[in-house]
Amino acid sequence: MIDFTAMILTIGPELWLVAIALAGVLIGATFKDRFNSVSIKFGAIALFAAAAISLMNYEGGEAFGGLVRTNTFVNFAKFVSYVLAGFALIASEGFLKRHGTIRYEYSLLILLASFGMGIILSAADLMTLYMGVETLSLSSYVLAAFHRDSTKAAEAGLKYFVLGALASGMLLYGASLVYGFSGSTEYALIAAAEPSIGMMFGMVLMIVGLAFKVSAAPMHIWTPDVYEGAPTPVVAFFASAPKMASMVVFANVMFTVFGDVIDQWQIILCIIAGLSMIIGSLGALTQTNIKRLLGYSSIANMGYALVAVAAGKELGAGPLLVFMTLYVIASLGLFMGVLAMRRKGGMVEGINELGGLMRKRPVLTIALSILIFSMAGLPPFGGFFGKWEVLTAGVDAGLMPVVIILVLASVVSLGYYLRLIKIMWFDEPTEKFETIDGSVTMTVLLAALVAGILFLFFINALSGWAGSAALGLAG
Amino acid sequence: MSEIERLALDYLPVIIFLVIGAVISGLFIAGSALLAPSDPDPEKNSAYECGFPAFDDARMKFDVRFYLVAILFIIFDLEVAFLFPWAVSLGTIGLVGFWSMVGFLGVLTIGFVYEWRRGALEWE
Amino acid sequence: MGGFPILSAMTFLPLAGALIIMLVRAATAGSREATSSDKEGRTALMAGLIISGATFIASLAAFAGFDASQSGYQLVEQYSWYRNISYKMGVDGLSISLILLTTFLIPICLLASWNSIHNRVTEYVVAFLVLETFIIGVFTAMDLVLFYIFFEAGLIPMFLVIGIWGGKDKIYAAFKFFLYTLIGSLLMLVAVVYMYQAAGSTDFEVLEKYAFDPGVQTWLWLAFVASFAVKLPMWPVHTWLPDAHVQAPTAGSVVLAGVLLKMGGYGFLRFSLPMFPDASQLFQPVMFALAVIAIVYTSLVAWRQTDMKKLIAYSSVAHMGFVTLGVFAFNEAGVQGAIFQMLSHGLISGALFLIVGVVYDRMHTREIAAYGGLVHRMPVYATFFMLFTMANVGLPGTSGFIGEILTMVGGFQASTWAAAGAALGVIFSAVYMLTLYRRTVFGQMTNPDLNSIRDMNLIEWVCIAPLAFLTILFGVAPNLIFNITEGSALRILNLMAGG
Amino acid sequence: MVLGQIGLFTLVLLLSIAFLLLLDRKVWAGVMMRKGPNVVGPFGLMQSFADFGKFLLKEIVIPAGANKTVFLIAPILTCTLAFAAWAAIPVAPGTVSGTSWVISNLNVGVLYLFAISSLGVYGIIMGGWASNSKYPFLGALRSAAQMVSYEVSIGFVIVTVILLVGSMNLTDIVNAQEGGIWTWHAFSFQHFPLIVVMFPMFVIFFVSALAETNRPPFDLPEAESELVAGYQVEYGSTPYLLFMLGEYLNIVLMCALMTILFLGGWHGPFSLGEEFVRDHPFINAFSGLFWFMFKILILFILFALVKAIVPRYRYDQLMRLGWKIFLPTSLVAVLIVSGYVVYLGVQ
Amino acid sequence: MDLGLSHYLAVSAALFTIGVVGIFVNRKNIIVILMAIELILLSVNLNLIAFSVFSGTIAGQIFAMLVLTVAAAEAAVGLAILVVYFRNRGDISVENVDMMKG
Repeated sequence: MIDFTAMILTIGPELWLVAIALAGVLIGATFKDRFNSVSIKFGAIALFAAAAISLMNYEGGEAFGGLVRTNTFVNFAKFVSYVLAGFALIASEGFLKRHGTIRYEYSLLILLASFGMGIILSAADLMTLYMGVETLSLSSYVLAAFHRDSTKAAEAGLKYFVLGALASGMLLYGASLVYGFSGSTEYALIAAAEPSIGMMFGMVLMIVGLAFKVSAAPMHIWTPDVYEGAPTPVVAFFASAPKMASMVVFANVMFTVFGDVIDQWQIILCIIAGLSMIIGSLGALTQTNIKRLLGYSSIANMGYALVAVAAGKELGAGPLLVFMTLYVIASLGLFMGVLAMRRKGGMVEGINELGGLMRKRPVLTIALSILIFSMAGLPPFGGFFGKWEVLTAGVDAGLMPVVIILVLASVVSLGYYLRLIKIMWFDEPTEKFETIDGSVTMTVLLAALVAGILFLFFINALSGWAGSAALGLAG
Repeated sequence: MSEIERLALDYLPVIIFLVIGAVISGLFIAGSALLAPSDPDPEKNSAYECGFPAFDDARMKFDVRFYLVAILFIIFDLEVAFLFPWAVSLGTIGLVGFWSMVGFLGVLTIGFVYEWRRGALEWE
Repeated sequence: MGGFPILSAMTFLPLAGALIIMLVRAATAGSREATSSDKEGRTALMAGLIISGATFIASLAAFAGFDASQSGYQLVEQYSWYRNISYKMGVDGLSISLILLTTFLIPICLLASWNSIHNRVTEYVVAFLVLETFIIGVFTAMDLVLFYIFFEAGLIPMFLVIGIWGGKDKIYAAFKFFLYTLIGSLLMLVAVVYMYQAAGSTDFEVLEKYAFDPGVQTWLWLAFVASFAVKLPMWPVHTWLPDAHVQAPTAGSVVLAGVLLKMGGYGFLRFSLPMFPDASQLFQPVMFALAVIAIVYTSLVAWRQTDMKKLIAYSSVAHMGFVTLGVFAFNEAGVQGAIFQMLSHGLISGALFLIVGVVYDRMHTREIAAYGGLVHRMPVYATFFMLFTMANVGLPGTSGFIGEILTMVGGFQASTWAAAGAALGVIFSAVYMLTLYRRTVFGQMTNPDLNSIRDMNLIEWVCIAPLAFLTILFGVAPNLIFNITEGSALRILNLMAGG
Repeated sequence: MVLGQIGLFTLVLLLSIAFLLLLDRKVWAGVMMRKGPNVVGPFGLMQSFADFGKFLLKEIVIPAGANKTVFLIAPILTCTLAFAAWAAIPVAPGTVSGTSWVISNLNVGVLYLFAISSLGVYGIIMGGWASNSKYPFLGALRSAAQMVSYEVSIGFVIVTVILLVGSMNLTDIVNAQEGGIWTWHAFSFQHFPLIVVMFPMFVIFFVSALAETNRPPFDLPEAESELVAGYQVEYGSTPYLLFMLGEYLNIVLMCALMTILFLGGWHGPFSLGEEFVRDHPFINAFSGLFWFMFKILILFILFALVKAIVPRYRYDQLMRLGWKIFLPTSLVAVLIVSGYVVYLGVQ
Repeated sequence: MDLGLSHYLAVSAALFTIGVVGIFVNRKNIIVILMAIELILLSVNLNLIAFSVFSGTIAGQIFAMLVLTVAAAEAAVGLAILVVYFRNRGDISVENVDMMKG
């Protein structure tokens, strides 16, 4: 007989999320526009609750006859992703209200995307993985085009969709080959199967598909466009929670399914990582749109994270969690900063519009600066330790060439991070800034506090959690 | 003869039937083309528009509701595609299968209710 | 161990002060319209002075607890922090003397800004206090990662100081400063990671005893030197320094020349020699060559300068060449001389920048050609200027003499040619410094604007007099310093010899 | 052998259509108290053949600007698919017990029919689009929307039957209804309370079949007053004939499907008894064929009567009926029947 | 002729390639891209079912069903976005999708 309690606990957060999302659909269908504003809080509370639930069965378990299996590694990522998704949701209310696009569908889509994240994280079978990926992607496509009347948003959604569909097609084709040559879709059984050429071929295709989801080169081309075109709160969401989830899933697949053939994929991942770092950091240098710039920066950062993945399960799993946690928090905070760039007549996204922010909003500016420096990996802020962990893993695994690229890319990346700092601190303000939503400021401050300062002192705790979470992979 | 080939053989008559159908249809048209006079002129060939010359391109924009119906159809038709194998094997999969599908249809129903309330099913 | 964590207290006192200033400002933000921004700035500067003064006192207290007769690290504090990396602080003679220099200079810097900084004063004070914490942290850290964090973090406030309160091309200069130093230190980061992996710890004391494979040492040495050479700065990676100095506000230049450059020398002594002795030996000729080039070449360049600050900046590069020379002589005279030279240069060049600042505040130009005959209007100023010019040239009786002569003695023992080249540099330095002095202080007052120029006021007096006093004091009684630093200098040489 | 069977089957099918067409017109005329076609042959029996000859001799007019290939392929496709669907229809019991007379006894027969009928939309869309004329285009769109809307309900209805039988093979479905009129799925007396569900399902299927084949009262696509002849406006000669042929083939197919799914297929209203069937397989087979054709005929006449009697729906009413009434109803029916099946262990 | 697994795989690979090439080479209409995507999914389904039949495991067929469903959802979302795009831009030719560059 199946142990239903254990099963329900294992996929508890996802069950909860999907139940809440469906309830939201019904509530929305009943109350229509009266639900719009409430739905944001409704969704955020649900996400925080999901985060809490994911801690309830932190050790993990198995459900649906092996289709779903969780461990501490993925639960850690789940927790972080849900919390970030919650913050991304809360902070978007003001923006949506001003643009007159506050609809309850927005928070429901975020909930469903988060549900997709949970599913890919919990997946222990290619089918579950695929379904999760699609749940996440489909919600994301719609979110990207959520501003229906904006040409840019529509184009962003379209590009995201076309390339995303191509990527999931590749992922799927790879999965079908892996299934065919190993005879099973279950992670554990694939891992146990005899490796063959066909399987390796499938693996490469899967890597390509997953690389898209984390926006690593050469599947990165969508990132700048989508980041620029999609509504800012949506991008803040994209750049945080799903990044975390996708990257951890990438690692999970590589470690769990193809853990034994690491020498086959290590070099591939190194190349992807190197390319991402180079393209990301060079691409960002010439950008004038801040969202685009952050898009490139995220490509580069995914390159760093992939170094940890390439280092393998024993060396890379813990550092990956540390790096990603710090990165996504900072990333969320920075996009909130973009939300703060508001002048008369709506949003502005040119980098120069940040000019003189220091004069007008010193506290916010300091918080943003901390985040930028943290993301640049500059001590004494928390982000430094993320990079430190990745570097340690890379050096340990003997991936010196890619480590060197990492360092060089960091140098180049400072060029644009510093440009942001320069504009905020040194330049003269051009126009008055309007008031900024409390929730946005709060998120920025919180992110800066957590990623920048708090983890400076408690990095050992974070690293310890991540390390012990990574141990869950072995089982 | 392998399993798959026997399976394929089941469909051979279907193919033949298709071909025969196509041939007959083709013959009809060919017959007409051969037997009937062919004397086109611009007036005869112009598209029908209540006697007026055509105002603009016929392939104009059309109502988005047609698109909505098409999308709804895709979704529901697939649900049906899911239901077919489930219906056949319900005796084997028993209660678990039944309640799984109830859950599935429940989700589907919620979506349906949403569409209904949002007015996707209204035509006028 | 045990007892009051005086080092941590001293290190983080300025940071805490900075936070308090920020909080107070945030709290009074509402009533800001009422009080004039000038008044607010004075209050902030006053608070900054008090805090940095307190830090100076704290460093004196730490010094009081320091036993100069012991060679190892003292006042050690250690808490586990992150994996094998611990929060470990301690001082030896080398670092305590540099700390004293820092805590001594910072209040002077703030005081010197009293009349020259008018906008965003609160931020200015905060930046300096934060900077002070990071500088002290660099010298007190006994863990490589902790050191690295302080080392890099110092860039950020300095970057802001140059970028916000600097001169015309401040942004260019700030970027150049930041990127040059950062590229170097990122290479160091890789080396740090590697050492962490190899030795399993980043504790100085562990690393000093860990024998790295000679082949590996070469790479690690290069990575470290990449960072310190930029910081010091050595020829040919010195080009950021003139730009940074010219554009930085007076106080920024003082800190930059007085303290930040010393981090490079400190790094050589703390890491390159004890941890990579084989590689240091291997690269000795190269370092000598670079040092001599720095001394001779930059002296010549300094001669051709028309901007006072730039001239002093190039002279700094030349003087830091002596430090390199002394450090890589690998003997007691050389190392002691290098340490002494660092301290003395901290005082002298700091004072010189202040001297330039005095006239700059009045005339708003640093062109040498714009001055002349200052002695007529500013006799006191001329006297101080004379003193520091002499000290910079290395006249006996000033601290500059001791530092230069000792490093050259050390260098002579290691390589005659190098010492000979350095001696040439001493002559050149006399040439450019005296030229500067002659053209600005003596001669005719050609510029009519100078007619109304006033002599040094009280604040400038208070800033410069202590520096003058110390310059002469150490020049007359160098043992005051040697007694402190001898133990650590010998220890470093001992470690290098494989003890 | 197979070829011969197919040939014979096709021939019979075509001939039947010829007469059913006439029947359709006769019924319509009868309701209107007219005589209908009565000139060609006795009682007008040869009317359809005369029409065929007429079509054959008409010029194929291809409108200017039309996409010629697509324009001609559309009717061929419609007609071919309508033919092909018949390949899976079992018409009579086989001489060996448990078999049947069918061209291809597919184990997923229902699915096959479902797929083929879905494809039918393509012919209409292609025809409407290729004509490069507004009326056909709009007619095609309407027609497509209407067909797909009702296809969903048809799907759910079919699922209820599959649930009761546990097979998608049409022969199995027919054989599951052996034993007299009360075992037919439309009445389902063996599953006593289910008649409440199954008979409405039969009705829904019937109505949906009307909509699916664009028959009145759902002939909106060709609502004469609005859209002239819908997607066929620009068609004449044999291409038009093919559309027509396809349409009638589909109508008869729907009748056959209803017979198989709900009315016991070839089984008569009273069981012949097991012994009789075993001893006289041929008599059984031919009586089966008779019953099958008889039921189709009845249903066809029903189709024709509806055309004559019921007024045309408005388009919004049509969509409303499909999506808001039939779909939820059939969905609920699926749940009820499946619950019944699971809890009473019917399969 | 023996119909082996490799034949199916070859067809599937060809379909997949056509799909991918179709996305990149197509310069005219976005709808064509959507069709190319469907082609890719179809090739996957062919693969899955062929593997399923030849290896005697049922997973591939279930997977194919899931892919079918998702393909439909994907098409729905994709078309919806395309409609939104068309409403904003008034045409759907590929070369005009270039508002954002760099």
